[in-house]
Amino acid sequence: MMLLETRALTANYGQFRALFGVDIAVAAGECVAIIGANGAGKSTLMRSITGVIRNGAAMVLHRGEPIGVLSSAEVMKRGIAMVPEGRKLFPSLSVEENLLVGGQARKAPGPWSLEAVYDLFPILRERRKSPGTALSGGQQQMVAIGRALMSNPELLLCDEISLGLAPVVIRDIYAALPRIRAGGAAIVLVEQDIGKALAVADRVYCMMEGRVTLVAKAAEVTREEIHSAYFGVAA
Amino acid sequence: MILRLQNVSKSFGAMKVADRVTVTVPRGEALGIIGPNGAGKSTLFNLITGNLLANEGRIEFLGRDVTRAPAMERVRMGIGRSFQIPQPFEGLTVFENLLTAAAFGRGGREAEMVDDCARILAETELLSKANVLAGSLSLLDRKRLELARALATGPELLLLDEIAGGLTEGECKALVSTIKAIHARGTTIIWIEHVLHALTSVVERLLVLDFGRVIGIGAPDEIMASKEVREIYLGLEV
Amino acid sequence: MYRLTTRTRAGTATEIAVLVLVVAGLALPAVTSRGVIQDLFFILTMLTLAQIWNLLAGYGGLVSVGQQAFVGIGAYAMFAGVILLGWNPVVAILLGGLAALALAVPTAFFAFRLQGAYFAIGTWVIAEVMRLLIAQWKALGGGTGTSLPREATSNIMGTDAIRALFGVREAAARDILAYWLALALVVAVTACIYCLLRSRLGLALAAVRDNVGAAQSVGVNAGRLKWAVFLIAAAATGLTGALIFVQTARISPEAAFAVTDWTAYVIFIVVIGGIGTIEGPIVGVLVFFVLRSALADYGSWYLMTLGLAAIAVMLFAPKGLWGLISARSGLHLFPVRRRLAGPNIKGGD
Amino acid sequence: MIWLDTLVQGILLGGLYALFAAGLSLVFGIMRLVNLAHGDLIIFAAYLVLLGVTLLGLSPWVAALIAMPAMFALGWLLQAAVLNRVLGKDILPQLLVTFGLSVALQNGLLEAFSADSRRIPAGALEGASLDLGLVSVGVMPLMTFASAIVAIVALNGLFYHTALGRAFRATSDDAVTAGLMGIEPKQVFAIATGIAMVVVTLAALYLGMRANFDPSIGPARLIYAFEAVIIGGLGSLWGTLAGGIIIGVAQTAGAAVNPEWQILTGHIAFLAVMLLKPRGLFPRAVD
Amino acid sequence: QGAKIRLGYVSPQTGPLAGFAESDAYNIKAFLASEAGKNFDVIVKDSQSNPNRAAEVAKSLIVDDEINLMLVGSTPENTNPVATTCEAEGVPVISTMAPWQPWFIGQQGNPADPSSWKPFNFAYHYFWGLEDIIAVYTGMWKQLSTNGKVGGLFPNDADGNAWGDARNGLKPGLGAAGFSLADPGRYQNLSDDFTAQVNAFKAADAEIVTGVVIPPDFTTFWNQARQQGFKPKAVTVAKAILFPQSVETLGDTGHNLSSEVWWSASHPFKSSVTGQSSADLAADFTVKNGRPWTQPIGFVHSLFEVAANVMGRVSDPTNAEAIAAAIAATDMTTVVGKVAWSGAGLPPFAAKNVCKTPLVGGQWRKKAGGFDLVIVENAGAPEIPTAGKMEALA
Ligand SMILES: Nc1ncnc2c1ncn2[C@@H]1O[C@H](COP(=O)(O)OP(=O)(O)OP(=O)(O)O)[C@@H](O)[C@H]1O
Ligand SMILES: Nc1ncnc2c1ncn2[C@@H]1O[C@H](COP(=O)(O)OP(=O)(O)OP(=O)(O)O)[C@@H](O)[C@H]1O
Ligand SMILES: [Mg+2]
Ligand SMILES: [Mg+2]
Repeated sequence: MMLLETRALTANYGQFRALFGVDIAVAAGECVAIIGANGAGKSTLMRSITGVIRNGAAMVLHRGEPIGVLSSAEVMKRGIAMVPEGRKLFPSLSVEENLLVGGQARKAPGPWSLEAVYDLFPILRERRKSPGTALSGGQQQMVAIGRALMSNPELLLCDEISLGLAPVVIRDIYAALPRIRAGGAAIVLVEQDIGKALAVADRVYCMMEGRVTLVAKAAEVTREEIHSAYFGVAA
Repeated sequence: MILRLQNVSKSFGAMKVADRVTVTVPRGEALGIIGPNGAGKSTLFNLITGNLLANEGRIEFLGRDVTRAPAMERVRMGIGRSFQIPQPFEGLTVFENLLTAAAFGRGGREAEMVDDCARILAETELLSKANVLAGSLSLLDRKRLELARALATGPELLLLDEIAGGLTEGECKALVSTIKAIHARGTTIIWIEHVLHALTSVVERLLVLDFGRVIGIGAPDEIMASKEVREIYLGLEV
Repeated sequence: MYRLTTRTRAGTATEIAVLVLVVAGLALPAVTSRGVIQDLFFILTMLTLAQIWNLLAGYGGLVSVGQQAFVGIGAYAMFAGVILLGWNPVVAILLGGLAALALAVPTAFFAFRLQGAYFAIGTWVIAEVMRLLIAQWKALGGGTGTSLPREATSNIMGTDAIRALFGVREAAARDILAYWLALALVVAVTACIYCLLRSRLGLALAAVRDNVGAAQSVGVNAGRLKWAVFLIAAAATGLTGALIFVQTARISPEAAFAVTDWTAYVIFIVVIGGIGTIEGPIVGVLVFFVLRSALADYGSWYLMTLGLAAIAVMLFAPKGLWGLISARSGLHLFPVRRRLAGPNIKGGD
Repeated sequence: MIWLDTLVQGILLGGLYALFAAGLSLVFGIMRLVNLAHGDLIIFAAYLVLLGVTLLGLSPWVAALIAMPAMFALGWLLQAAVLNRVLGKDILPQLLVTFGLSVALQNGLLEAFSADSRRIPAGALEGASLDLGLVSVGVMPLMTFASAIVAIVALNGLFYHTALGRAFRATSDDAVTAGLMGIEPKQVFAIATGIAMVVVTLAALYLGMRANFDPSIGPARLIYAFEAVIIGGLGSLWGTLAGGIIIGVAQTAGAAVNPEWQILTGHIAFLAVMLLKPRGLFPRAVD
Repeated sequence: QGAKIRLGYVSPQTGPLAGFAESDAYNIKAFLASEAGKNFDVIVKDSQSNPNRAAEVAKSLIVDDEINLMLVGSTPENTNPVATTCEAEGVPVISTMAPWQPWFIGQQGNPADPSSWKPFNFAYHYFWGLEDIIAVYTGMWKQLSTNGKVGGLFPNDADGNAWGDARNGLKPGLGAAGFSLADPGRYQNLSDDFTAQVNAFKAADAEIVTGVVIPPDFTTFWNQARQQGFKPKAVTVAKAILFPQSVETLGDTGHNLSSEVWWSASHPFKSSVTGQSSADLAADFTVKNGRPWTQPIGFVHSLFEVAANVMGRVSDPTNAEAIAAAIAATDMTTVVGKVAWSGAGLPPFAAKNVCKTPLVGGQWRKKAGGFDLVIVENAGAPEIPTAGKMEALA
């Protein structure tokens, strides 16, 4: 049984439809990349899974159980944590409080704790008292990841964690991913940086205009395939 | 010279998103802008249109200093723009969206604008949807509407932000020929686009932006040949 | 080859119906009792206030809780015109509009610095300040309030003609005059708003309401638009306030600056009826009037029901009653949509 | 001498306003809810305390202690059943619903308790005073002020040093992202309103002991409470206290010049602060 | 005879003034059940203590219910809008329970300009005036030994402006009687702080406090005065301590507060309609309603007495002018005393429309389970017996 599945998932913003029947599947412990151009619907897919946008019950399945109508909080308590696009730290909370808030609703056993997160991103330990928004973009991204880890999720959804960051910082953040996988969590990585994504993912989905246009093993996919799935035109 | 930026800088907090950008655009040119996500391309547009005000530097349009001028004034002077994330007036119809842009962007009476709006709608293939609420359009039509509305303001300088992203090959071709036609009429165009082949088939120069800095400007072939640009831009090993 | 139309069959029918209603309304005093005329005066003036507030909040996005400032200042200016300057009350009504306009300028200057809830509370405080200041104006009775002198009320312009025309007593003639003025005002205000919505400014208002940033990027001056709407609304509210108090003939700061009467009930009418439509306030005022007449003799139960009705409508029909009706039927009595008519266009004609 | 007295009495009055405003500040700060029924809820709580005193023969303090959980439950229910459905960027639904609630409450109380002026008896405390040499201050106003501080310290403690407080602040910053952290914003809001109602009960106790109340006087105090909250800055409880004191001192100072100016100067102080700092004295980072 | 005579009655049945209306139902029922009342219909409308609403319902009574005579009482907030409406409509109105100055002057276009004041054709009022208040209050204070310095609490409302008026209010009269008035200025009702007044009274060395204060404000003032160490010898105020319930909210500190008394259970007058004495009326009310008697009971009752008397003297109840003339010609004794618009004791401008009823002074005395209103001053109306002497506050 898959850890997470979407079946013919559709999503609307008002009258505007952003997803047209998306099917993806993630197995336990797996790392899946989702790529696609701006506006392809990647973030919408993440929001639909986590209940920010509600759907038909059976459109999202967690271990075979329908969770499409659950609230974000209920989805999260089932062990699906998200690092939202744009990091979305709580500005009135300090770094440490941002981390704590991530772990306060779901208390599951697992490798992640405040200390473990600080070990993963040592810079955060130094800045623990500063307000979350006073950090650099990369540090903020670390807090956002750490915050999601605090609940010891089975599945971690990461939406564009390299967006707007310097290459060195991106490298640091990507370096943390194997350690997170080693902790047992499956990862869904939404990325526009195709190279980075393919380097860490087992499988890749490419989206365009609200549809999945390519599913492939990361190791086997060719540049041409990606290019045509990504832009809708041949390279 | 239609547009001149001199050492234009903009920061959000500690993050510099435009870093002493200097560029001059001659009248009638088509200039392409590329750069990775978050490089500051859209921000540059916002600075040119007045949606954001620069922290430093000077912006001249048609020889006038517009660094501090509000957005609506710049529209009337002839700077039209599209938004990367389409921002139609959802409660208005497609036609009304254009009419608003025409009436206020050029400052004319509605009745005089009707034929012009209809022509633009035909050109952007929205004519059949003229009376449909903009809020119910598909992504493709929203992007068309962005272009159409920008055109309706009667721009001398047209700023296009990723209007080809996510189009099919056929749609993309049609779009390119539309933009070529607009360019051929003498409108100066600055176009941000990730779909390179579409971009390069129109523009005469390419500008590459990374971390708010101009890291290259020149003929498309030269720019695309640069290894640095290819790496930064696609992130793919070439 | 292409044409712009706003005309619809429902719209034309409405225009004819309104014309007929207005003519009938003008002739009404000949056939009906004073009670009906007074009820209609109440309905018409509340409708005027509601249409104005709807322009302000529904189209202009300015949720003001301080409109009583303009009702009050208009009414007091009218009283000042009559008592201190010896003007005829009907003429002094115009003074009410002017005074409200004058007050609107500093109010807007202050309140436009504030957003959302702050704007609402800020306007409310300004109205309170006006109430307290007016309560210091001893020549108009201070906190006690004052009445229109009888010489003034007894020879209001035109009442003699009305007395002769309908063969009624002076007080009834005054009511008829006030009613006609209210009818004229509501028609004028609604027509102005309708025309405004069908003009360039209507497009600009809709654009700003949908997306300020994009509106500015096509050349709409959002700031000036807000000013225009606020000033127009203030002046019209001042006129209405002055007219209401010509009919009441008595004023006090509490009555003239009552937040409940001139703003809360008006919001109730607009929102119950359906905000952002011209039809909404009309529906709303009818509901309000029916509730009031049916329940007014039950004292506190009336107001309790009113309060609960407001909650219920907001929870179950957030777009108001007209919202429900037009969603079901697609009906628009006052169409403002511009349609492009011509070859290859759907829904043009 | 007189000026010192005016200042001291103004500060004490500010304590009362801050106490009125603390609950509002919580609700306004956390969920941007403009609660026009706040004043009437205070009056409602005052009647509840009065019932405890007259029917059960309790001391006012005990009666208030018993009323607090009842008010918490009421606030929780109100938020869960009604107010949660009108939260959002558009403030109109909130205005209308809370105005409806205010009217309904006022008239419900009128039916139940008539228009008579009532008072929570506080015995000798009412006139008791403390001679501080230069000025003589009432024990009751002092207690009111102290309670305002205690309430604010307690709320601040809750806010900044507990998991619940963290959840409040996170939800207030960004309800959607808080949901992703496993926090149900609607539940958090219901609890917040419940807590606000506990503070309201405290305010009601002092309101009822210091002066008469009847069902109609709620709205008159509401505007001061809003002013205090806005002057202080959204979500800052100490700011609310500062706001209350500014209004209180402005009022007593205005009255010392001429009683006609008392309430007016309070409002003018508010307008002046808004003109200089449109987001209040201590605005927080976001919005 | 055919149709009954229709009386309109506007009263504040809800809202802050509702105390005045608590005996409405009782009195109207008794009136309609009496011999004199059987020719009448009484149509009651609630003003919700709101002057706007009062004017509105008055209009509706006139227009929709086509009443023949309007009755109204209970403070200028209620009487003035109704009387103004009636005057403008040409409908006769009998009004009471507001001192005549705020009633008469308050309805003039420009209260500040006496030369512009005009009498009314249809509006008639009976109650007492500020000159009576001055006589009664100074009479009470003279029973104590004080320094003659008085502090005044006058809000910016109809009553407060009339009482505090430098020319027509309390000040000149108190001066003539040997008292000096310190008046810090008009305050707004429902103020939360009276420090300024307390300081002003202390500075003026006042030993007496007077004024016309609404109950919540009086409580606030009285508490703050004691907290801030201000201890006057006499507090004689109107409105705030009108009702026993208001005094009870003050607890022990209500003891020996004093006020004017316009009607009491010990007034030696009888109802012309039911024949009850004042004592009977008060007792009957208490029995039927389980509440203590209050001053408005007598006056609400008397309104219907006067109405019955007036309408008994007109042949055509639809002739407004005739009714107005009949009101002007009234000369009768009611449960609140003699009512006759003879102009006695009034300045010329008010002589036509105002009639004065007797006024005495009383002090609240704490007794087991409540307070008693004891009459301590009757110089202006010796027919009303006193039951004690004025006592200084502890
Ligand atoms: N709140 C919203 N309201 C209306 N439309 C939205 C909203 N959020 C996203 N959209 C639209 O939905 C489509 C899909 O957006 P989404 O954010 O999922 O794309 P994405 O693939 O994550 O893009 P990006 O790379 O820019 O993050 C886009 O056309 C976008 O404009
Ligand atoms: N109003 C704002 N406040 C704070 N940061 C902003 C704001 N607007 C943009 N940014 C940040 O500035 C940086 C540049 O953004 P910009 O939108 O200009 O990038 P871009 O080059 O257009 O990227 P893309 O290709 O994704 O559209 C990003 O990191 C973005 O998050
Ligand atoms: Mg995204
Ligand atoms: Mg961009």
